[in-house]
Amino acid sequence: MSRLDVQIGSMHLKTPVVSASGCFGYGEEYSEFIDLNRLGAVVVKGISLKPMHGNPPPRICETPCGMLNSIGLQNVGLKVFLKEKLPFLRTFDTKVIVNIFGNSMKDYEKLASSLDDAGVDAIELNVSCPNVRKGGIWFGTDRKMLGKLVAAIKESLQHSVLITKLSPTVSDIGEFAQIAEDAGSDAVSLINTIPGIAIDINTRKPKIRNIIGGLSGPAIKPIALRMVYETYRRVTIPIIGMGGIMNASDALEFIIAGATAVAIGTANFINPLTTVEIIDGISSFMKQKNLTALDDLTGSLHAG
Amino acid sequence: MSRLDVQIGSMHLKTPVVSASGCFGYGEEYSEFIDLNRLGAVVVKGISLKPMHGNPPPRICETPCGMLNSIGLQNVGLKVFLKEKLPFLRTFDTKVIVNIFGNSMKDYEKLASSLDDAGVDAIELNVSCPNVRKGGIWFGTDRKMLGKLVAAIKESLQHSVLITKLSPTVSDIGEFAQIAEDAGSDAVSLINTIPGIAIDINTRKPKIRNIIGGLSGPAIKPIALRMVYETYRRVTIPIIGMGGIMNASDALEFIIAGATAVAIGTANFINPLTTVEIIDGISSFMKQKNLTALDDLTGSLHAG
Amino acid sequence: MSRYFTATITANLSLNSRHFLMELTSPKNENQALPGQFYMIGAGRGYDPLLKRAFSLFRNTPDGFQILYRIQGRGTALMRDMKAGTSVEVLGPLGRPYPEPSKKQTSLVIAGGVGIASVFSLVEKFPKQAYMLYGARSGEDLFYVAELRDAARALILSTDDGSLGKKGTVMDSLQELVSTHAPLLNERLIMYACGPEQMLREVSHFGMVHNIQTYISFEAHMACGVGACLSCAVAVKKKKRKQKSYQDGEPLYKKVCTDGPVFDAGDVAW
Amino acid sequence: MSRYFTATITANLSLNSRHFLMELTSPKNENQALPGQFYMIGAGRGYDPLLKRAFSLFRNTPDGFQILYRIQGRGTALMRDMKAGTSVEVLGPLGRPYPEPSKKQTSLVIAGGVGIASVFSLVEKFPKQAYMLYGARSGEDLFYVAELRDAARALILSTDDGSLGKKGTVMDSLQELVSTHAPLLNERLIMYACGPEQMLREVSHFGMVHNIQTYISFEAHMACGVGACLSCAVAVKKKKRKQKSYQDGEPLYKKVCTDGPVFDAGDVAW
Ligand SMILES: Cc1cc2nc3c(=O)[nH]c(=O)nc-3n(C[C@H](O)[C@H](O)[C@H](O)COP(=O)(O)OP(=O)(O)OC[C@H]3O[C@@H](n4cnc5c(N)ncnc54)[C@H](O)[C@@H]3O)c2cc1C
Ligand SMILES: Cc1cc2nc3c(=O)[nH]c(=O)nc-3n(C[C@H](O)[C@H](O)[C@H](O)COP(=O)(O)OP(=O)(O)OC[C@H]3O[C@@H](n4cnc5c(N)ncnc54)[C@H](O)[C@@H]3O)c2cc1C
Ligand SMILES: Cc1cc2nc3c(=O)[nH]c(=O)nc-3n(C[C@H](O)[C@H](O)[C@H](O)COP(=O)(O)O)c2cc1C
Ligand SMILES: Cc1cc2nc3c(=O)[nH]c(=O)nc-3n(C[C@H](O)[C@H](O)[C@H](O)COP(=O)(O)O)c2cc1C
Ligand code: FES
Ligand code: FES
Repeated sequence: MSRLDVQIGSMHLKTPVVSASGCFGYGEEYSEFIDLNRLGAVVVKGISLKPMHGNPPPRICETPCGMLNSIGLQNVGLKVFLKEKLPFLRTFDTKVIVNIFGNSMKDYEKLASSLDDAGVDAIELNVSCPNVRKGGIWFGTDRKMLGKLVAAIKESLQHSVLITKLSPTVSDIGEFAQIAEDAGSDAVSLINTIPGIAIDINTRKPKIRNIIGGLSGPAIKPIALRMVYETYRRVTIPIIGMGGIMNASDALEFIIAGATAVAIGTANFINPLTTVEIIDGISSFMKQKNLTALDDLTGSLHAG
Repeated sequence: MSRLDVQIGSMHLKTPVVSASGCFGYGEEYSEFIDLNRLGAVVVKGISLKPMHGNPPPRICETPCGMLNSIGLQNVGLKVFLKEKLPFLRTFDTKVIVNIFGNSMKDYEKLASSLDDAGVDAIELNVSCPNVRKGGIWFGTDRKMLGKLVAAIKESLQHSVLITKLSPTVSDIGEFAQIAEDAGSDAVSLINTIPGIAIDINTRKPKIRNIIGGLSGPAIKPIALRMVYETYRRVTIPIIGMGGIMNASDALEFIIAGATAVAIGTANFINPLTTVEIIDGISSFMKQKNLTALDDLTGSLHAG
Repeated sequence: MSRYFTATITANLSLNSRHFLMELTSPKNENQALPGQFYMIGAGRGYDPLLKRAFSLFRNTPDGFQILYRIQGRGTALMRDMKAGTSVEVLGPLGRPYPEPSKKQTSLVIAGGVGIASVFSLVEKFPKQAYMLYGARSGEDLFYVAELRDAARALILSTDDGSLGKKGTVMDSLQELVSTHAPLLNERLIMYACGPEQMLREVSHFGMVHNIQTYISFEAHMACGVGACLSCAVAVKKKKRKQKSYQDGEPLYKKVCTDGPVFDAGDVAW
Repeated sequence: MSRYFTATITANLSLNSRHFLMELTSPKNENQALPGQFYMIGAGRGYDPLLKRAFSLFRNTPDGFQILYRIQGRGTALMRDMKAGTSVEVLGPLGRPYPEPSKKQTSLVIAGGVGIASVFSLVEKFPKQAYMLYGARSGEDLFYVAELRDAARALILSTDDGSLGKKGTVMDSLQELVSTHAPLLNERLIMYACGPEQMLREVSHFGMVHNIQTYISFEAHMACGVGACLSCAVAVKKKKRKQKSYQDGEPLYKKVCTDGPVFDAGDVAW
């Protein structure tokens, strides 16, 4: 029998497959299609202190093997999340990871400690959203600020596991992962979307109203895999890998490159059953290869 | 009548379409398929002082809407290039741009001044190749070294135009473009391939022997476009844009984002007629829109 | 029973060079779509094109449903080339249908171009009830006219080039209808519209001026179709009490995929 | 006349569940491919899959050519589903053909599995000349046996499971052939082989031991097919005088697409 459970800090996931933030709503939206109990965790859309309306449309456009999005972090805000969204997720036997976003260190601290108090299993620091100019993106590419932020949040948490979501727009992602690790992050997740543009040549307008959007989907998979590989060689904390994972084979590539768990984003839009199909696919792969635990696979790339 | 000619420093290109280095051999390989005279310039495979054998195979693999390559800069070396390859290119009425690569400042200087003496129209500094560890990549992501290198080469050139090819693995490409401009580069070209990985889950080996390869093709287009857009807002020197351009529409996106000329790489492999088809396509577009010169398009993105 | 399923294409007919009718199977016991609802269909093999495409229910069939689609870009061009027997992945039915007219209401149904796809089944569902105004560029872009004539209480066609029906837009027809049939405005009217955005805007304005309950079907670029990604935003008017927690001045958005595609015209912030 | 053209598929036949024969048109006046040359075929619509796939000339036809292909991954799976009438982009003929045997030479042609695709037309070109050794996993993977029997001087089949021909590999057959037909080794032999890498290695070794001129057809992942990208490297032995300008110890590479796919076995650095 092969075991699919993995450990992210003090958090135990029954399977290594979680949803990617912003691609799975608040869990409800996909609960009709799949059994949420099978997921290692549900990672919800980024939450801010106050509700946010998001960016004007068009917010997405399709690109070769990918899509750009600039949702602008539209979300219901902390209060409504705790009152209306969290209770639903709590009815499932799966972990809840809340992606948070702030404009200042204080925002992040308030968000983190409220969610910690509310007993969410983990907090994912979104310091890498390309769609809001101030705040987020700045922490994600500034070495000092990132360290300070992670340390402060870690300090403020009683129970929740801390995951830092890294920005891919740096020349050495391993370095940023290490900063997060040194500052006390229990895990890192990567990659967030990569900033991109598409242009309508007839109107000469950007296809996304906000001009720049974040690229996700299969197109970015090779880049994401490389960053997971580079990060694995630099840190000892677990990695949640994501970026263009469409099927079990893709997920296994991430695990072999060094990911302890994988997150599924854009693929949900194409096939809402992707997460559970990946769990089943990993399970058959392990049986077929006579592997008993995922640890045997994680980071097992033969790089000779 | 619409004019398709553009100016890159003191170099006049009759059309804004050039080949991308490494994707067009030394010109000969595609001369059977297209009339090289129609290209603005032929950009040849990166040349080093000594011939190089390149990396062990497998050197490429296909990825979603893209490919990874790790050729390892296999090339005939400066001497053979000057003796055997350049004379052929000189028989065409098109500019010759030589992409150069070195392990040290000295290598670059020697290459540049020999080629300048040989009368090549422009030199493209490859400071961003992801496939050779030492040398190149280091200049491309180190602010001080890049400035020093560009200034030194510029100093050594008598006739040839200097183009600096920027690395996409930085968090702010505009900054690097500005460093190149300040140091005297006549133009910048971008983007080079983005480092990526693919893994065979059955053998757990990287699909490319060298582990990391450079991602090219349509998958990277949104990222490349964004970088051209960012660069255009930072420098006044012309930009040669590239990354996933497959057809005239893609090329026009780059021009609207701020590129003065465009380079065609991976697309040649899919359709060897791509370059001339793009020239024709740009020409019809301009007629259809009643545009008389490409200048009217360059950087004309309505970003309101 | 799942709203994600593999459908088999049973027919893919050319209506003219740019418009096609595709018939697909849906699983037994699956809910049939209601007028105004839509499906998302996977047009590609491989990951390019990546996203599913949205198409309104055109008409239910015993074994599935039909869509009427126009060739727009890459996805629809690939769909055109699919032969009967091909399998495609489908998500749906999705979204909110048109609210049904009450017994006492008279429907005005307005379709511009391929907007017919969305309202056709609504007209058929309430035979001889609706005044139908249907316009397109030219006569060859007006489809299923005979069926509509049977289904509607009155069918008024119009074309930009005058090649079929009145020369002019559906809005011209609408103005003419109410001026020649003035008593119509005294009936309890309910208006439904699908078509280009400019037309929807004018219909909404017309509804407001004449105080007619008006429902319009919106389009937006979509990724998930189920409310999870927040791609498909449409700006709506704020209700005072809801506005508080948000920052002033920012628009409020609803999701076309789950709050729509049918919206009360009065709610949309044009 | 161009080596890049749009071909129409005129037939796409299933030989068994994993092997197919595709017949394509080529432009009039286009050069016909020679045995050992190959074509690159665009299998996708859109950009996924992106690269063209390489297939050996199986056989020339009056209006074009045939390829024999095995379902390997995504590209070949898409090809399998293409119907007659479909257009595909083709580059070719590419690469260097097998050097032809001289009048005085006796050919030994060895094919493993789908390697038959590459040597079939060579055997047909010199009727009753070649000793042909052809092996596969099982009998159902041996194709065009009747044609080969007609074309070859002798045809020796083998299968791993013994279901057709001798049980064993083509190498077993080869050993047996030369031991039972010892005089053969006194003829002026020329050997051609295409098949799995392990087989090619063994054939090369055999050729060296018995001092037979041996040509093998190689595979490598390719992007351009015309020598421009340097993707398709195969390590070859260095010639002394050429070695100078390169750094010591580094292998020397040739391009499968233009220097090959057929190589003199003695040149390959295994
Ligand atoms: C709720 C709804 C119902 C629809 N019903 C119909 C219908 O019944 N018949 C019909 O012909 N069309 C309908 N459309 C429009 C249809 O979805 C687009 O024409 C189609 O997506 C175009 O795809 P493409 O690949 O051909 O075009 P491309 O331009 O190549 O598509 C690129 C991307 O943009 C999106 N896109 C392009 N145009 C539109 C559009 N108008 N609306 C939304 N997304 C778009 C595509 O889905 C894709 O993600 C509907 C749209 C929506 C939102
Ligand atoms: C000169 C030459 C001649 C060939 N002749 C034939 C033939 O006649 N019949 C036949 O069935 N096969 C032949 N092959 C192999 C054939 O090219 C591959 O089976 C095919 O490319 C697999 O594509 P795929 O999309 O199904 O597989 P995938 O595994 O999905 O392909 C992924 C990528 O790897 C490449 N690739 C995978 N396997 C091979 C391989 N063995 N060789 C080269 N590239 C590969 C593909 O081209 C593609 O770029 C030949 C290869 C070469 C180089
Ligand atoms: C529509 C959309 C919305 C997203 N919203 C968020 C978000 O709120 N917070 C966050 O950290 N990442 C967000 N992401 C990024 C994803 O979580 C993920 O990092 C990225 O999409 C790469 O994975 P994928 O290729 O599987 O989608 C969003 C992505 C998409 C496509
Ligand atoms: C096979 C291959 C070889 C390349 N070799 C070089 C090179 O020698 N020097 C260089 O500056 N860029 C090289 N490049 C990068 C291209 O010039 C170009 O920057 C990149 O491929 C993006 O463009 P594309 O998507 O159109 O291919 C190479 C790219 C490929 C695919
Ligand atoms: S399409 Fe995803 S929320 Fe509407
Ligand atoms: S495939 Fe490009 S050089 Fe051989």
